[in-house]
Amino acid sequence: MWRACQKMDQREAVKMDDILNAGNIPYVSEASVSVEIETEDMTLNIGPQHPSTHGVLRLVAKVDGEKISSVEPVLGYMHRGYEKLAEVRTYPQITTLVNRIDWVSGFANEIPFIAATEKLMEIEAPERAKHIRLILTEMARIASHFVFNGAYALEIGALTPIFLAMEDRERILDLIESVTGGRFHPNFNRIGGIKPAAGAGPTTKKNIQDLPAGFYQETRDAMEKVLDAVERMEDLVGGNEVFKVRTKGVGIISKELAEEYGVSGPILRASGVKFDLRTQTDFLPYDQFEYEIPVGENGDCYDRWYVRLMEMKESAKIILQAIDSMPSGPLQTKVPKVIKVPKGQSYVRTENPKGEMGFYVISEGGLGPYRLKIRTPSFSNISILPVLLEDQLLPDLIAIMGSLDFVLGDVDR
Amino acid sequence: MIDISQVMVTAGIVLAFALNGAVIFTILDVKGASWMQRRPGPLHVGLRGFIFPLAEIIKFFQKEDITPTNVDSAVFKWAPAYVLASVFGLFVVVPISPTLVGSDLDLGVFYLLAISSLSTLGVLTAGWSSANKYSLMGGIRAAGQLIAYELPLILAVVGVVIQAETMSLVGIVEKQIEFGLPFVLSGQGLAFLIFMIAATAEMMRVPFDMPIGESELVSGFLTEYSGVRFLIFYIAEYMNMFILCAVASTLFLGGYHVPLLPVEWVNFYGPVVLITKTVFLGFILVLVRWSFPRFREDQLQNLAWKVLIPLALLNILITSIMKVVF
Amino acid sequence: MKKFRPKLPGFLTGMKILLFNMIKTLSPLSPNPNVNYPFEKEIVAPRARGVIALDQDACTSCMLCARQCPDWCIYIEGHKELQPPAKPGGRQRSRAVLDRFDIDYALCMYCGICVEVCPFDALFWTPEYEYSEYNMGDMLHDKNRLDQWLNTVPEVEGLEN
Amino acid sequence: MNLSNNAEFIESLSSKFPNLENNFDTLKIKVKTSDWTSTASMLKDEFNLTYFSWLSAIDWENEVSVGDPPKEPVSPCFEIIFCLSDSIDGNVVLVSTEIEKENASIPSLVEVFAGSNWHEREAYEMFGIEFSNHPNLEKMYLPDDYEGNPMLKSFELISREVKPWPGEVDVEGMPEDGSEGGS
Repeated sequence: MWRACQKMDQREAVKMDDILNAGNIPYVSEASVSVEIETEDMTLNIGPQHPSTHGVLRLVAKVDGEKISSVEPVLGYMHRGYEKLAEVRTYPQITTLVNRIDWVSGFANEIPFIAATEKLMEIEAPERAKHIRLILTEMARIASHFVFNGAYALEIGALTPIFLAMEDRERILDLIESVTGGRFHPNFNRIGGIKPAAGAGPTTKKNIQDLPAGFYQETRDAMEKVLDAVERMEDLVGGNEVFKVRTKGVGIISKELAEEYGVSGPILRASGVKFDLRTQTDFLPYDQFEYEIPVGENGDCYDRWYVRLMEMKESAKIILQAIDSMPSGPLQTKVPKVIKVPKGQSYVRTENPKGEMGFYVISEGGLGPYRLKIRTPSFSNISILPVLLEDQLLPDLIAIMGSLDFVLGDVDR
Repeated sequence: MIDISQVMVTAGIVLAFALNGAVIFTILDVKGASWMQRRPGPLHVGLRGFIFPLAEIIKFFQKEDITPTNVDSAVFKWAPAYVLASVFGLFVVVPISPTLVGSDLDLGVFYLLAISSLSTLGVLTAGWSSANKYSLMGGIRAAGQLIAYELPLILAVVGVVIQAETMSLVGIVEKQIEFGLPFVLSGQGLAFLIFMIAATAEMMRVPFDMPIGESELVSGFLTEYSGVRFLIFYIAEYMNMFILCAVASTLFLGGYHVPLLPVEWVNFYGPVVLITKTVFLGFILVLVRWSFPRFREDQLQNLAWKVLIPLALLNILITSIMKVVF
Repeated sequence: MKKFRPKLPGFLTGMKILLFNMIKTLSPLSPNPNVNYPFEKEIVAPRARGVIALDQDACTSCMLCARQCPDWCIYIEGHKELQPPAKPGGRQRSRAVLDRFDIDYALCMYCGICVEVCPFDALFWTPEYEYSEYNMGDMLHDKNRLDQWLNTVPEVEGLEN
Repeated sequence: MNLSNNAEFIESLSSKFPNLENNFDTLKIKVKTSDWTSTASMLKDEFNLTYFSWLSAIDWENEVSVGDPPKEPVSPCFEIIFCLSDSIDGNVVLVSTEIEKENASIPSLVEVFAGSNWHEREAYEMFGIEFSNHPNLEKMYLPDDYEGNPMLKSFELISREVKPWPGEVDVEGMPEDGSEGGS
């Protein structure tokens, strides 16, 4: 170490000498030689393997000390080519494929595709099926927001909320599993209704099963616990001054920027736009329940976190109302065994926990769709990253990216 | 002529005291964290998980000690040693009981603060020599943070020294015994708060763990370390926590003495009292660690320069006025 | 009604919550949310899609499930056999007999299309989940192994009205 | 339907665009390629459809190497669609145009909607459509050295050729309502 420094000094000394006595340069005193130290940015690879990129997103960031001058996301590490696969499959097979796009909110992905296909075939799911679909969508929303709450606090540095959030989420996933058979990929929707996993015993497969016994009471207890968990999360995470200092006024997304880039869901509502697709959907009975839409004021990280927390409370209230007013009746309308969708095109979008999820089904009357365009919320949500992260600090980059709550399956399809 | 046997005995006491302190605090940190997070923590290691630091040490010994390729190997290999040396040095001065102390220097506090700033060197060189962008940033952040929080640490202690009129730690505890109340209740409460905040920053524990910010810098300057070197950093971190809590309890909470107990027996209950006070402070730090998120780098510096140092100066002013008046 | 509690500064409420959590975890009264897996087994919902069980004599190897499977992970081979005629002197009927019925669980995505599509009630779901292997080759369950799963198929449980 | 049937929005739209189709509750406008960006900016200003939802393309082909061919023969072309919506009462409009397939190119919408940047890069990469005056038109998902455009109908799925289809094996005549299933 010491010898290395000595060697460097000699080299420095030699350079200074030939500058000084290079003949034509007049003797210049040391002080007045103001050498502008030319620094160039360090390219930091916040690479596919990084603890807080929600999966395999790579950010090539030009970093000057802590300040980031420019960020360029590199996608494609999770590209599974869903739109190409959809062209090779029949309609029932696509419903199993579709809930793997945003694996955190499994059930909510199936709804837009099923609704689009049902519109094309001009059939309507029975009332009871719609109610059960609504309950499971809201449960998926609560589970997805629990993951966000836990993981976001983890990225800011608080290590406890992730455990408490996961514990509460476990209860919700057990409920979904008791109804559909699968925790993450329920694969519960059929075109024209819902079909629980064909259970045991030879005769049962013929008559379609219904919700398991005791489901109503279990859901009511679970929703009470969700409301307590939301209150506790608000105190533990939101109340903490350091969390407020780290997230208030950080990464502000203006209304115009959000709309121009197609940002949707809680992020759009956090920027002050009171727009929730649930008021637009007619294939799920949202209009029978009253709930308010939480809206943030200035669209910073804190508001995005707070909007999602309040949405969990609203979803719990909706589920409680839906449980009380559950109609009885069949679960599936008459649908031919081999589903052939007539020629036509239809675009349906619903309020996925991450934002607006839409399916544009172009069917030519075959067994599978001719083309299926999948509009996922996270793809547009993170398209504002390069604009948003101009000269922010590195810890803020992590905070802002965390607050966008995206999942790489959604981004790369 | 220093007789070697005396030195060896003191070194033995210090080593035993330090390592046990690190073990206690590792258990406190990990088991405490798991209970707070509704989970049982390490269970199958033996004695329901309470001897897991032993398992940890054995695990790290059998792990391969990787030195990455284009790393400045001389500095890389010796960085953990600096940090450990600076932490070991602190144990010499802390009095467990009036007689049981490494060596009662009358410049005790001065020596304490000088040695504790040596670890900054170790951390910076660890970050710089690991030839990895993340650890470079971790090392620079660590340097900025440790130096920034050195000042409030020293200024907080100056208040105590003024009130106790002596720098020797045993003298400070004697003063508190003679005064009846520990310093934290008699005028140095603000200094105690500043000392604890600065000590958390010295230990690089949440909410000041920017140098090892897992979610940003993977694990800061520790990224390239594995095997025994990581073990040395790991033990040094918990020993640092133990010794700073011990120093805080000697300076502010009355060291090895509790106001009600008779003074003659101090040699017997002294160590027990000091250990309980240290473990109590340690538990507070564990509670803080698991309920706080992490500061951002500039907020961290603002807190040090714009808040803690003025408060510490104000405290010194008040103590000196009180000193003159009484 | 939110009970009135003095508004502690934010971080103190956080610490209070953690303290209460610690007491709750240590006190034997509160339910333990964790399952100590190797020693205690988690009770799985009866409808959980753990593994597919095959009822061999119900299967007529009609190949519907193999064709509808999105992952192409069901392999079936069968041959025809002549059965004794139902009534004496009647025509001999031929019946398809199953030679090979493998499900490759390394490929299977547990979507349940095969169980739903099977017209002869030969495939059932069981919530069994402990069949992981060390090498992927063993994840190909042949028809006898699928038969063994049959006795873990749960009984039909009650339904909501 | 997406409640985008509030009547006066549809009137004003159909008055402006006579060939507005509204089947299956999806409003779709067919537009000539020349006034592609003008329609976008006009919709954005007059109908305040400020929310840019998505942009994509469809490859219309007759002989198809993947999936089933279209019912009636169709003239091979690229149909490019972008979808706008507004964030007050959620009206959704699809605007589409057709361009022929050889060296397909269309003006880019980045000036009108900055959000279309990534969508156009994806369409360029998947279909090979050139978007003129697009700021940085390079591949988004696929590795740089990947040739061919995967979403074209002529692009086969190799994984399906390599592995024989397990449904190929036939034991007995299938019950007549059984179907061919996924080919």
